[in-house]
Amino acid sequence: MQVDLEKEFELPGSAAQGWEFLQNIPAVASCMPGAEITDTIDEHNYKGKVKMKIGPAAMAFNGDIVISNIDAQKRELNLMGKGQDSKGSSSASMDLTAWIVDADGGKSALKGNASVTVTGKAASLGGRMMMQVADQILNQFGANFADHIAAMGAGVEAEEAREHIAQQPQEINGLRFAWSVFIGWLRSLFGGK
Amino acid sequence: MIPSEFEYHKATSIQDAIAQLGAHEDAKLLAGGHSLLPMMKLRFAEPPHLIDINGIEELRGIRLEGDTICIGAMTTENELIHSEILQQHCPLLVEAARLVADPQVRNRGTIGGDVAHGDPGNDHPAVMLALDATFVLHGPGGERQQAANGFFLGTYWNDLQEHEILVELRVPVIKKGVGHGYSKLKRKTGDYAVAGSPVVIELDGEVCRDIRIALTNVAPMAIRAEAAENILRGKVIDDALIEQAAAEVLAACDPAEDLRGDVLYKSHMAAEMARRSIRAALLQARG
Amino acid sequence: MDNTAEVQDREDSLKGVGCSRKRKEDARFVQGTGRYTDDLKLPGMLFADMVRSPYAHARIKSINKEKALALPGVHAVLTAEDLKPLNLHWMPTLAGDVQAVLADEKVHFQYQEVAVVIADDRYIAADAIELVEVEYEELEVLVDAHRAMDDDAPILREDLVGKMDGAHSTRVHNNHIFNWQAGEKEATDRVFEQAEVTVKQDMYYPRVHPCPMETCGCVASFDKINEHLTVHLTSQAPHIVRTVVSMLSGIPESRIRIVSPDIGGGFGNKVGIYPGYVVSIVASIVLGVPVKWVEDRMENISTTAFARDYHMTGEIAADKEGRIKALRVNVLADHGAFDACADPSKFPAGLMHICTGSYDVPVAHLNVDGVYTNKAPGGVAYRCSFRVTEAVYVIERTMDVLAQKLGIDKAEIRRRNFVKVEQFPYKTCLGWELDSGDYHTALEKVLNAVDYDALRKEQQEKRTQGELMGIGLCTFTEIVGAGPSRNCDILGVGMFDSAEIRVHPTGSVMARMGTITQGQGHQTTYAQIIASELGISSDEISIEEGDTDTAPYGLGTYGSRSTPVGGAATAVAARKIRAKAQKIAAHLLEVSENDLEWEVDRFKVKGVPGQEKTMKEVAWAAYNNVPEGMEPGLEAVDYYDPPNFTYPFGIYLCVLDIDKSTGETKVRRFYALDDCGTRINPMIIEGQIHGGLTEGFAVAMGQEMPFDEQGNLLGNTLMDYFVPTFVETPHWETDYTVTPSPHHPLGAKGVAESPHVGSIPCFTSAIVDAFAHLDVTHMDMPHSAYRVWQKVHELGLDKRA
Amino acid sequence: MAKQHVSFKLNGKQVDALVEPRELLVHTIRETLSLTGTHIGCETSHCGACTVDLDGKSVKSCTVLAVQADGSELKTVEGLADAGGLHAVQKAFIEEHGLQCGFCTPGMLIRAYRFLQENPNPTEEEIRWGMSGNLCRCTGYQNIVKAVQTAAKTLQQA
Repeated sequence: MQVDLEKEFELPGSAAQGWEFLQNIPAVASCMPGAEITDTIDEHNYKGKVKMKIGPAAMAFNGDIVISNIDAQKRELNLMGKGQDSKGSSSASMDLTAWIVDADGGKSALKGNASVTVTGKAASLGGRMMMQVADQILNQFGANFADHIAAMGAGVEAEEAREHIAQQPQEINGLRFAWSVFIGWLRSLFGGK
Repeated sequence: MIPSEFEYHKATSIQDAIAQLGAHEDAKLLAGGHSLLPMMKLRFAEPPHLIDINGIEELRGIRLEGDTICIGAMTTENELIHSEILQQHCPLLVEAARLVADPQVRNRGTIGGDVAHGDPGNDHPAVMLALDATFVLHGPGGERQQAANGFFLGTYWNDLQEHEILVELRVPVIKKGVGHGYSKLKRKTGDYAVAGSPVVIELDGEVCRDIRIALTNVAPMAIRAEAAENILRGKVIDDALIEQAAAEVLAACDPAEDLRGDVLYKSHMAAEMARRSIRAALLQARG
Repeated sequence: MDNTAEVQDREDSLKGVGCSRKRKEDARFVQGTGRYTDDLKLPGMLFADMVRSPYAHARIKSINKEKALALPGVHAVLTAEDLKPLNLHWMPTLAGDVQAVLADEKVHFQYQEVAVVIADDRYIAADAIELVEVEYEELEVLVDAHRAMDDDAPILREDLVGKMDGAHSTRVHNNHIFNWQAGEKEATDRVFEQAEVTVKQDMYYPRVHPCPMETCGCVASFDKINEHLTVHLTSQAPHIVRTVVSMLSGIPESRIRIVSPDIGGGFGNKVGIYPGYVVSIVASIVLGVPVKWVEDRMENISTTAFARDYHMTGEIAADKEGRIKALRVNVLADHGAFDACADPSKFPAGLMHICTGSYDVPVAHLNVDGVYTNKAPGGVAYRCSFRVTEAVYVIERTMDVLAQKLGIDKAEIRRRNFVKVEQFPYKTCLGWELDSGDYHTALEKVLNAVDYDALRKEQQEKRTQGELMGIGLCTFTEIVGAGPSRNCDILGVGMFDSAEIRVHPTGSVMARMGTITQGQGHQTTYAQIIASELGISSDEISIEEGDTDTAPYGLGTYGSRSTPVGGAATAVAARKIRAKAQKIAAHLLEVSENDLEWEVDRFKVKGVPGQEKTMKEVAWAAYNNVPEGMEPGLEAVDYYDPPNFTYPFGIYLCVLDIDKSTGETKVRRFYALDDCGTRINPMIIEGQIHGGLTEGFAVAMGQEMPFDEQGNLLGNTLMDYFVPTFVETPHWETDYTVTPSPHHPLGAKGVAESPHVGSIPCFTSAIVDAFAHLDVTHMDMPHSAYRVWQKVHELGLDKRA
Repeated sequence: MAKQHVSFKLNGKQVDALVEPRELLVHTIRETLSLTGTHIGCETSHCGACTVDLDGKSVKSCTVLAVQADGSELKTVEGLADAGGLHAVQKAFIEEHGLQCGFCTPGMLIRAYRFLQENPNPTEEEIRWGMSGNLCRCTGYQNIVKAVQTAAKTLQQA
């Protein structure tokens, strides 16, 4: 089962800041809720794990991440992540192309095309939810990513962002997620797009 | 299909349940179990602790308080169906409960579990939106009330805070001049809805004073079709307006494609269910 | 003297052939004392559970069992590596291919068995399978049968690379299994070139699953001291299982006992031999204790014996009056990862060449190519006799298309093409000999019963109002009772069947058959046959089946073969007994046996009233007073090799209404007329027809096994896989005619599968008929609301003013 | 995991069992208490083969934990017949040929038994709705509907 998602997140910093952060793979990975890099093999190859909790459901994936392409010119990066659920009954992979573009007012945006593939029990049974859940996860990823960019700056916003980062959960979690979306909503009210 | 190991705890009171949720990491409440246990048997859910709230009497029962019907979260679907209070004052809920799953499951499945579980296919979240219900939530910090509108945030994701329990659902009595409709399309008995739509209409003479159109299983969570409601609110509803509203319902849908249908089909079915429910609600409101 | 009434009373008291006798088996089933495989609990019994692949196509890089073995209560974890020294990591299939018992270096379909865990109980086993660590390398997946023989298609069966000599034909591609043809290609093509009218229709018969209420399972128990293996398993063919197990294990057949206990429905799902059986047997032999394996529902739907998955093209050449001049059928058969079809050995696509149907077709050609894909193996007849459902589907659909093209009513075009009653026995151009039939009479009976003309008129009116009403018609001929050993065998064993009858001194009877009931009521109906033949009340006749230690060798129950073959064996064995009884009676009455005549339950001396011996009296005498030179006792065995198949037929008509706004279908009427020849137990026949129609309804209206591009099977629980409930299931109307089979000892033909075979094309016919005025000629199954609505939407019928 | 003691009344008899918290009621009934009339068909609460009567209500015992049945009153198919012989629903299923392979039958019977107490005089449509939690692959339901109607008549006359 495969779903393709297109996403765009506003970043509260310059494109240069965004690109700088995007190349820090372990840091970027940590924006993915519940994900972490457990082993850096070289600058293109990593091992990592993802723990997902969606409502009552919980899954843990161990896998490999390969950075297949970094294009500084385009500020674009291609990442392939592949993992198998620790019980061996499901597997998931993500082929992600992410790039940073300039936006008005010295700000920037993170854009991404992700193709998520799931096999095994999760695909047979979870298909009904998959698109929505993947979407929710990526939204949280975007919010976390933006926090990191904001945290590079100074002032109250940066302080807040650093606080969010510190609070970021180790897995996907509805409650925390609600918080991050709430913050996103506040930003959209006061951020003055 | 065997669940993973867990510790089982019986809660004796709401306070006890909250305390136990706090005491055991990653604990889950066991209500009727017909959403949670299948997930546990498939090992998608592996809570290390289950807190059984079936023995808590204060979570059961349906009572009338003025113009409000108070429904204990552990009230089963069949209890909803057979409640005289509901039959008389809120038949929409009876109608909806009748279309949930099958007779055996309705003996175990609870309204609170259905609302709190977070599956967009569950029926009661949309019903609660249409009824403009209020949820009574108890947590470590005490009691709070939350409107149904705003409670449902995404797939398996709602406004229930950590260690909080949904205790009671409060719905207003359906009065004269208020009509309701409930339409649901499903592939077969026991399946989730392809699309469902509960509708409540309040008439002032022939004019629609207020209307709530809610939708099941056509978005990450139960939603209100507000743009459709806005078309009808304040107007004398006729066929042409219903068609305009149905078009807005269609536009409001964001369903996931699965074996029940693709985005197009599900959206069209949501529109059709809304259309049918609006007509039924109108008929009833007009008396 | 009212002699007739007295004779009639005696006849009635036998509860023999033709009687709606209540079922003998029900007493235990209604009290919860049926004995199904999972009910069996043996001392020291362990439980087996499978580690399965999440991938449809992948190389296994490593398997680590240590964590699983460390779990308390786990006794063993077996992989292909462990089975290799025993040469049991692969097993032969019924179709001449081999199948991996446990994935050997590669997995070929999602949920394939990769390792088996043997543990104290099913709870520990379920925990342990998650602890077996398997590392996979994903490979390109092939799920589209049409792509299987492309140059760049991934090669699935590396074990067969270069072996282009297949079990049934030369293989032309590494993913090719066989090419099989019947009929005359050139002659058929010539007719098509010159025909006044030709029609051609592509159709896909989706992969479906028989999904009996009880899943597959077994309890294997090896007695090390006596080197004796007992396996209780849910098999529709226990004797064949014994033969295969013996061939695989080297244990002599005489020291293997296979017992099919009560079976919770089969429908074809329980014909095959599955890895679960093999590993349970191996584990029991290795560990010396009984081992149970029982599938869960997801495993059942995902891995054990699917059905259909045929991509078919039907073509008819005809004249302008709609008379068929030639038939051409092309099939692409998706057999999954291993060719494990349960068909008679010589027929890789079953009895598909019955596809000329009920019609007088001068010439025809059938071409079938079988291919491998990354899907589960199996290919069983889901309540039909070896691909007959597919054959009936393709001819009935194509007939409808022809009728539509010529503007001839679909009942009329069938009338014009039916084999006429005087043409029987009728030799079809593809080689079968239809034994008997009267299609015209049956058709008229149905059309009159439903008032066909009025229905067509109503449909016309509905159409002018923009409503969608469909009338479906299916006039099918089946081929059942496999089969004559000259053309039917399984693994070289001829497809005869058997009965062994013993009449005890007091005149009660014990009989055993080589078939095995799965709900068909054999305990009841076989007794009725014996009752009528021997004049002993069926209540005094006990029937036993399914235990290979006691029952005579038989090929089992599937393909509606119990009555045509097992029932014939029973009748013939009973007749052998009656022949001996007649000699004894003559001896007792001191007359020549030719002076005796048979009346219900006794031999009478012709023309001498009062001079008679009842069968009971003869039975007693058989044990103490037989003619000189005759051995005592009264029993007989018959192995019946049928001279021909039997050809039940039916006329089905369906009326339905479609809700344009949702695509939902309401079946308003379904009228099923069946002719299965002599009717042994009308109550049971009707029950079988209800069940078959309901399964046909399920297939036509909702069942499918969809795979995504990664080879994930979507929908393998009863949430998604459509098994209709009380609410969705229509009300059935049944009717019958009786055209006995001329070659069957009782004239009976078999019935249980007709309603499935006949109803499926009937539903499609009705659905398409609802859109026929809009030039729609075919719609693929399943006709779920979703799919029907898509057609409504495509045609713009849901547009609102 | 430590086992827990549960005690309930099964077909009128008080029984005790030691169960893991995760043990499903259907397994306790079938394996520990050796009443194998209650069957397992789908394990996801769709087929109803595992239906038992729990405190006067039909439930699917594949989706109830044994610990949840502690202190309850249970009836299975084995408890339907009494000293007077078969229950009316059992007789009616035989009479109307309401079963074939027999696998769904215990669940059907125990559901029909309860349904006829909930609705002693049902219409065909009510029967179809009231029995819709039980699947059968053999009968096409038509004769089961008849059997329930027949049983209803018998029970009304009694």
